[in-house]
Amino acid sequence: MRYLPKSPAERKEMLGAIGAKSIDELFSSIPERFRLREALNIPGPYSEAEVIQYFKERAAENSNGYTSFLGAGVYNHLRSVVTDAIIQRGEFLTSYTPYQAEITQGTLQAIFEFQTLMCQLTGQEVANASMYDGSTAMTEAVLMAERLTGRRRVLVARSVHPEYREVLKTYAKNSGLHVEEIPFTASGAVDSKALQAALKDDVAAVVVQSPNFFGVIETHAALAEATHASGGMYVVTVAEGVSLGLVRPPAEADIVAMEGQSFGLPPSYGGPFAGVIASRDKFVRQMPGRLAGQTVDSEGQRGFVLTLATREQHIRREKATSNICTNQALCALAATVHLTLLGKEGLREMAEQNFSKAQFALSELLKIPGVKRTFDAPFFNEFVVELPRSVKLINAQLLRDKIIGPHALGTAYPELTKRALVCVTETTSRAEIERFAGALKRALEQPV
Amino acid sequence: MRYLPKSPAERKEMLGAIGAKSIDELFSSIPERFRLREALNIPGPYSEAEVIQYFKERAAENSNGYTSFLGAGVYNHLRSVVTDAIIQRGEFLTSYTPYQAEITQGTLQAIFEFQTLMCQLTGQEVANASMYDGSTAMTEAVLMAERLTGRRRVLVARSVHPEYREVLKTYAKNSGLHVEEIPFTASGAVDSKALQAALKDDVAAVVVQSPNFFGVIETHAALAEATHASGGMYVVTVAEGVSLGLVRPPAEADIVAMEGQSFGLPPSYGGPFAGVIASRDKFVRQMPGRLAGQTVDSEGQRGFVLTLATREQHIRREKATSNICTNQALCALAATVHLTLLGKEGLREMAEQNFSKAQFALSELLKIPGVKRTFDAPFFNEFVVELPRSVKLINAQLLRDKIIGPHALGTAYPELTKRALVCVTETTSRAEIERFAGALKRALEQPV
Amino acid sequence: MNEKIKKASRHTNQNEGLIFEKSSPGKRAFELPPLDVPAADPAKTLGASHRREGIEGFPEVSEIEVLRHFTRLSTWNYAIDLGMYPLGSCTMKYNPRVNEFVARLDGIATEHPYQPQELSQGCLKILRLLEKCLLEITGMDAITLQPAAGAQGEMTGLLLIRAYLEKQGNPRKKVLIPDSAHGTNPATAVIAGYEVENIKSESHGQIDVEKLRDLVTPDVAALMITNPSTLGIFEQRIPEIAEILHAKGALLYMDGANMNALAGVTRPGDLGVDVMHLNLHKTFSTPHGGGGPGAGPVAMKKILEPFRPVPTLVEKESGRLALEPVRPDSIGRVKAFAGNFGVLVRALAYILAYGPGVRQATEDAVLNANYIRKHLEGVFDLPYSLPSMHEVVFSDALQKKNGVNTMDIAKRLIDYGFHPYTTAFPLIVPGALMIEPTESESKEECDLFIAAMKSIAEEAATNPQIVKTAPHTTRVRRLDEVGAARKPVLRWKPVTTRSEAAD
Amino acid sequence: MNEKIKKASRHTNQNEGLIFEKSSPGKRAFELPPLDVPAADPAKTLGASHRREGIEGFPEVSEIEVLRHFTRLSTWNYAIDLGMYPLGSCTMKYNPRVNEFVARLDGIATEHPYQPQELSQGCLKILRLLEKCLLEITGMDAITLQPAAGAQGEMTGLLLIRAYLEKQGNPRKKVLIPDSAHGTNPATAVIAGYEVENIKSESHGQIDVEKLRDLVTPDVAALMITNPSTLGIFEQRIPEIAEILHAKGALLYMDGANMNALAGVTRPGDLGVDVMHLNLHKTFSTPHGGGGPGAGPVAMKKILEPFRPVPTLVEKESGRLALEPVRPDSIGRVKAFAGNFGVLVRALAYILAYGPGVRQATEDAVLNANYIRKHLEGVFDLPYSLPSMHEVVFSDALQKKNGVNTMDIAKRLIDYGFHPYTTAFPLIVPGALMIEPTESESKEECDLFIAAMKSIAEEAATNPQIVKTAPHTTRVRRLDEVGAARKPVLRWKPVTTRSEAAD
Ligand SMILES: Cc1ncc(COP(=O)(O)O)c(C=O)c1O
Ligand SMILES: Cc1ncc(COP(=O)(O)O)c(C=O)c1O
Repeated sequence: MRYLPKSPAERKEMLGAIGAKSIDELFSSIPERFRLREALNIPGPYSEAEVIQYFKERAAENSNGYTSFLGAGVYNHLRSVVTDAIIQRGEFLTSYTPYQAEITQGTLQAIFEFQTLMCQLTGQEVANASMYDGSTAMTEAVLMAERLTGRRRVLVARSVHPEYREVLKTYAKNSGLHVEEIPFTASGAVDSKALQAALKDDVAAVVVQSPNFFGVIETHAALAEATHASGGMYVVTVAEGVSLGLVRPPAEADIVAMEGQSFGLPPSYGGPFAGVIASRDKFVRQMPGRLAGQTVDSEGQRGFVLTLATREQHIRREKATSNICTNQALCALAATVHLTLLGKEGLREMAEQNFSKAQFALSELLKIPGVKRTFDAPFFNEFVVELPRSVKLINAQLLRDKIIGPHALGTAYPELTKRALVCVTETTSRAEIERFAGALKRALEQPV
Repeated sequence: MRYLPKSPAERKEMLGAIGAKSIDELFSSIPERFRLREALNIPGPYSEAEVIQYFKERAAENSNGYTSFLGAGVYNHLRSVVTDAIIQRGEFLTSYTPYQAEITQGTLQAIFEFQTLMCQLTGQEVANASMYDGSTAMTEAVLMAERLTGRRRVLVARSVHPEYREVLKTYAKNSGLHVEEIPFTASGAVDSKALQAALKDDVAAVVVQSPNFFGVIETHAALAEATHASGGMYVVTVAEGVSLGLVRPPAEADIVAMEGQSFGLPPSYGGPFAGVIASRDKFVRQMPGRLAGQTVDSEGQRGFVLTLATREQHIRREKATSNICTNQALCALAATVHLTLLGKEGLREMAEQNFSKAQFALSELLKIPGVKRTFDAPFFNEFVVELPRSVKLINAQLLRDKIIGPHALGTAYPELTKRALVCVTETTSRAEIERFAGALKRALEQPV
Repeated sequence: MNEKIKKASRHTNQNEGLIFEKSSPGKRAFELPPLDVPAADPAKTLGASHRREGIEGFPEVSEIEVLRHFTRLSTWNYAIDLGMYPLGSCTMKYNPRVNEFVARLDGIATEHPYQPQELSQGCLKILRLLEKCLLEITGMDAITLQPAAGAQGEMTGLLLIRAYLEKQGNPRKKVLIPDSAHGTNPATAVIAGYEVENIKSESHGQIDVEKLRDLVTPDVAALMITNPSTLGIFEQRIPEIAEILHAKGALLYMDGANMNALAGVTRPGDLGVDVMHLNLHKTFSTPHGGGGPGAGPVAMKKILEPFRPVPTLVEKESGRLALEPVRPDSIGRVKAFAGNFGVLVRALAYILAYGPGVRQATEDAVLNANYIRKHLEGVFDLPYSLPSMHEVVFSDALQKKNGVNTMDIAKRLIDYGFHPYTTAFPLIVPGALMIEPTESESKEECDLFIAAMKSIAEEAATNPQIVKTAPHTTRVRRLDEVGAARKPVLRWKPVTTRSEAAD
Repeated sequence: MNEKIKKASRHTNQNEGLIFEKSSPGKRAFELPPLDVPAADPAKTLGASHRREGIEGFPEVSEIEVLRHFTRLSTWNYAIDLGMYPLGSCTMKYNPRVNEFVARLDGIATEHPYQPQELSQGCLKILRLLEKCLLEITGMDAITLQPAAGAQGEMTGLLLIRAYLEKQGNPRKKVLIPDSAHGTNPATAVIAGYEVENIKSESHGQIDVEKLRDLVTPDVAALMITNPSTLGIFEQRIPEIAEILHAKGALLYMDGANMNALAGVTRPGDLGVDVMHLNLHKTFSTPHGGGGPGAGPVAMKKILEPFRPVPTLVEKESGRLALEPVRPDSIGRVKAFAGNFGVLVRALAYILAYGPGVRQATEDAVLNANYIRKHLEGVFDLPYSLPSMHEVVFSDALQKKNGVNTMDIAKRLIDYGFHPYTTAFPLIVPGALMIEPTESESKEECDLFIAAMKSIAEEAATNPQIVKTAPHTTRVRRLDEVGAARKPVLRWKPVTTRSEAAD
């Protein structure tokens, strides 16, 4: 087999050196009756060409050739080939978690740079080396708040990504957390009155997403103030990181949980992405996940190491801040390279293009009879429109025009049937937006 | 501009250090009236995304989706992604010619391995680091023979690739070489009688290709003997290197000129490929091109250097064996990686698959009424068939079936009108061969 | 340089500062196509209160500087592509390049999790085939591919057990975990809402079955076992262990991190395991990438199937595949979307390349481990002598006498051109040397490793100082970890680093 | 390690033997899909006489061994991706990764030169646009993209001149070449059937125009000039030189290797040049790849157009593009097929990224060269003091006094983390230090280079031995080139190397 660096002769020689008659002898500790007699029933062996052919055939069964207006937590953004060239270097791709600092300074310095970039973006003081994704980052942020406050009630805005909320509930169930949801107003933002009413001195955390699931940008000041007044922690989750190139960072937050997919990671049917938790220096010892820190070697040169490991499972076991071990390092590296490429100007320009294109798309769609804007609060690159008919039916029609229509909100939000979440990024051309508007218009003109 | 690592401030600072008021001052030695006033009229600047889009649009105007039966000097063979992963490592891709051995041992050892592989394949004693391609390698082989024999008549088999012969003529014209062509027999091989007749003691080289342009495998022994008897050098050119996995190497040759495209290099519309010259140790000092040699460093460790440079233009100038400087190093590296991946078994198996598939294709085509085999000599993965009609017209019809038909021989060989050169490799599936045969049958059934 | 060091030399290597230290206003490494719609004015449309000024300190560099920066950094790393990685429990094996290629194909990397399922059949078929392959390899009945890594797989598994027991009326209180377990096991149990009861291994490093009988009380929900154990030893009495648990209504969880010792040879499902996770970034070769991403699918017996996380992959009568978002008894989602799809793609590519031949990989892995054990036995202390499977665990007992501990030996291995083995655990072996070569190492590489270990053992006896101060050949020497933790510097800040850069 | 060396450190680096030394029968790194047609028996169908047995000594290794072998080798190289490459005359600039990406696209890398031209319009449009861009940059009338490199471009250019003169009745005998020229110039002239007459530069390193008047006799076919010259100095009187030649019916060939000093600023065509080549692997950033592939397009004035090599690219009235294989007066083919297409693709990608902005690249290149010159003037001897364009040439005259020559300084640069500059020529500068930074180097990198050169100059004065024995930090030290040439070992052979491997 091409991956195995042994010839039959070498296997024999090694068995001989061990003093075993056959390879089976090495498996003698497995009770005879449990050892497989027949070969496993799985396809293969495939040559490299056959492996490629299999996946090209699968790829052809997907959405190639369609224009998509989906966002809802996974965004299409420009990616540079440079990012991919870097993360495919074997020295990064095939290196282990950098526990042995002397031969992993490359990974360690890159993590340190990632942590810095995340702090700069979120306006926080400290960020970790990555979490699985935005949903688990948000969940771990809540658990962190629980540890810090010793409280168990959690108020989550209903405008937080539905799947993020589901994950939080899965984790909460058994850690004795009580999760309650805060409604949104007619403008699409968190209902601060409802929040006020729900806030008591037993609230560990208030969780808000911005831009929220509807694309609406939340106003943190008041919400944070109210939360802090009740002694709770204000947790902000960001699913569309590019917004931070244009929108004020959640500086009021005690903890920020961000999804890094927008920073150079392909949609890849939902993963792998890179979550991150950013917070205040004073909370760092309750932070989950790995942290790279700057230090010096025995000769005084600057170097980096994984640090504050006493928070982690491999040291603290059942007393660890989290059970996370393997995280999303290579995705975090991709984000680091991508953001470094974009830089100050590039990120701002990308964010502004998203903003302008979304504004343009909205105005185009509002020209269509029967299409209404649902929320009037400011938004970034996503917005909700109301259609005169079932979004699912309309999307089915759009497919004929090779258009993947906006995300239907009815399933996650029964009160928002006939509402669709439209996403437009810098990758969506004006022509595509106009084609979409035209197709939608035609679809609506058709008799039901 | 994204490729330029300078900020406006840094440019100012550097100008200041130089003591120049403006950048124009640095160009003052260019007479004023010759300095361009307007910007160049060329498209751009393009962002990375626009560059990619431009080439994707061009790619879409090419032959994507067609099945091809073309060979004729450029062959479709399986390539491993490993090869591409290696040659895209910056340390190989962006390194210069290894004149500074201490920091280019990687390239040097790889060249040494390439030279070894080429010797093993061709049955020769020494091979160089690469020539531009097969056509110039063959031409330089003839010039080498001229230097070694001091003679000026060259006999080239007409069954040598037509473009190779054209290149030879271009070079010959001004080096006072007289090139004559030796016809081929009804079996498609070199006409040894004609060769005998043409051979005199003024012949520098006899040039034979095997497998020849018609795919026919030449029998070297007699040809070489006759050549040597007249004191000439027997030069063999190989355009389809994979054949050497199955066919006896031209051990009788004094010089072998090979095209390496079949060893992991994509067709790429005709280049870049990698030519190579292999020969006898005793002739090495008349060899063109670079050579890597093994040596030791001042501490006795094994290392590699470019050697015998006194043959080359940068030392010998007008007395050099050739003017070649930059060659095709990265292509030679790709061939080295590719052949190392294939290995002894892989190369043989690939060659055998080519052979079997070509045999199968021939038998399928011969089932079609009106299709005749032109030459009866043994062949490797290409063969010539005679069609009842103009090959061009038939190929035009095949295009409708998304098939790129065989190469029409009529242009290069007026005596071979209605003859087509069919190529089949391991990448051609049985289904494609059968589809081709079916389409050809239909095409021939149509009334003219 | 030491004559004994055959595998590595020292070579010139580029220095490189932090990217922030190369920043200069106006440089850029990325350009966008021109905006093709009217530019909206954020100040107006967004509102000044929401608008952000440029991000202070964000890098401004050119493309070549970025490429060089990260290329230089990469040359400071050790990696599988460079040599053997004998990290016990981590299964650092060859990561085939074709897996990277297929994961990046248009139509694979480009797919959106919310696109219509009729346009996602390719993705869903990939998930389905991977499920089938993993079920065949583990001998289980059902599986979820959602967990992002082993630790999340453990949590998913324990939540399945909890849901199952709850359904029976009582989730129970405790999870039993052997003292040899990996740190994630106890950490996970707590997140799943269980108390951890650590159980001592018996003298051979195996589960003490007799003791276990008493420990499995009515409030024990499950036993988390690693098989082969982190000592690299197969738990011989695992079927009996399963029976004991089942008799008391408790379940058996198996940490599948060591499946590389079993794949194709025996199946946890047949051994009585109720639920287990797999680390695709170990056994199934997805690249470790400096710490992830990975994937931790959880395979289970029928009884646990109703509780699988949503969405679940189902085959419609039409033959169409679909992800079903709601199931009554599901434990819910453990992660957004359908798992680390790109990682799952790589794992399937790996499995298809081997087919039933995965058994050969397992055999070679065990062969390498035993070959190394054979040559190092005696040179290093072997605290547990039962047959080794895919890894072998020595201790530094012999070298301790000269004041040389496992970490010193590990660091010295770096000078010999190797990545160290695992030193952090198993905790039941003080000063552990946990060595897992995997099947990816040639005899040549194993022999070089053995020679290096013997040479270091000799140094430990004759010249301990050189071992205790290792590594000597790296661009940085041992780093001050205590200082790093005492006064954490976890991000670059403009002022401080400028001055640093100066001095 | 020397405090002054800021740019590099030493780090552990993997050793690696020859791939042939890892071979063992039965290992393989590549598998083919199963044969789907009946297997033909070569012995029968091919004939035993043609059949070959397995290739003796051919490698038998696995995929991971191949990947590691070449990855390890690669880490022994210096490269643009790692740092500055101040090789004069070589224009080692940044090679954008996107160019590699587009050259590998399906529909680009996959195209066959003989496929129908109606299925090749994409390729032909690429060639056409590149032709147009290069003509605009050079100010010429016609161009051929066929030559594979600069040297072949030179030959093509001289053959064009020869054909043109022949058409006029007399090809003439001689080509004039300044003593500062690159070695390919004279070597090429000979291949084109001309005698070389070397002409001495005047005291400032420029063409001696007065002398030239006498030298241009009726049997002079052309003057090959490099502009800027290999001294990095612009030939100010080039228009006059052209006139002199034209007056005598001779033509002016320009070696365009140094176009990086002129692109966007001035155009050879406007200066009176009749024909020139470009090195796309220099000025237009296609990667040097350890010695190619490159491309050497030749641009020419109208009078030479009829003689262009075939095939020539033409625009059909239909707007369709076509390659025409025959033209009556063509010099013929210089290479099979349509040039190094993949290289041409990369060059066009590079040009499109800059657009008219190529001028900025030229300005930065000249800025860097002058910045370095300014700081090193006085530290090193500057034999020719006319203004520098894209490169500056010093001599080792000052260091020679202490027995340190340019090669020693070059080797010492390696210890300082830099690739050496060019030492081999121009021959008119004994002990030349030919330094071309290109536009790709940041001020930071230039400053480090300047500091290194100053520090070495100081060492040459205070501690010459350390310079003369450099490099000290590389995995191998200076290699025995004399021995290599005296007893050439140009390939691995089973016996010899086995024993070597042993000792
Ligand atoms: C035995 C064992 N269990 C669990 C884990 C945790 O898996 P992951 O790192 O994928 O979360 C590991 C990984 O180090 C392990 O070795
Ligand atoms: C001035 C000059 N002319 C000609 C050449 C030859 O070009 P190539 O190496 O592409 O054949 C070079 C390249 O080194 C050069 O520097």
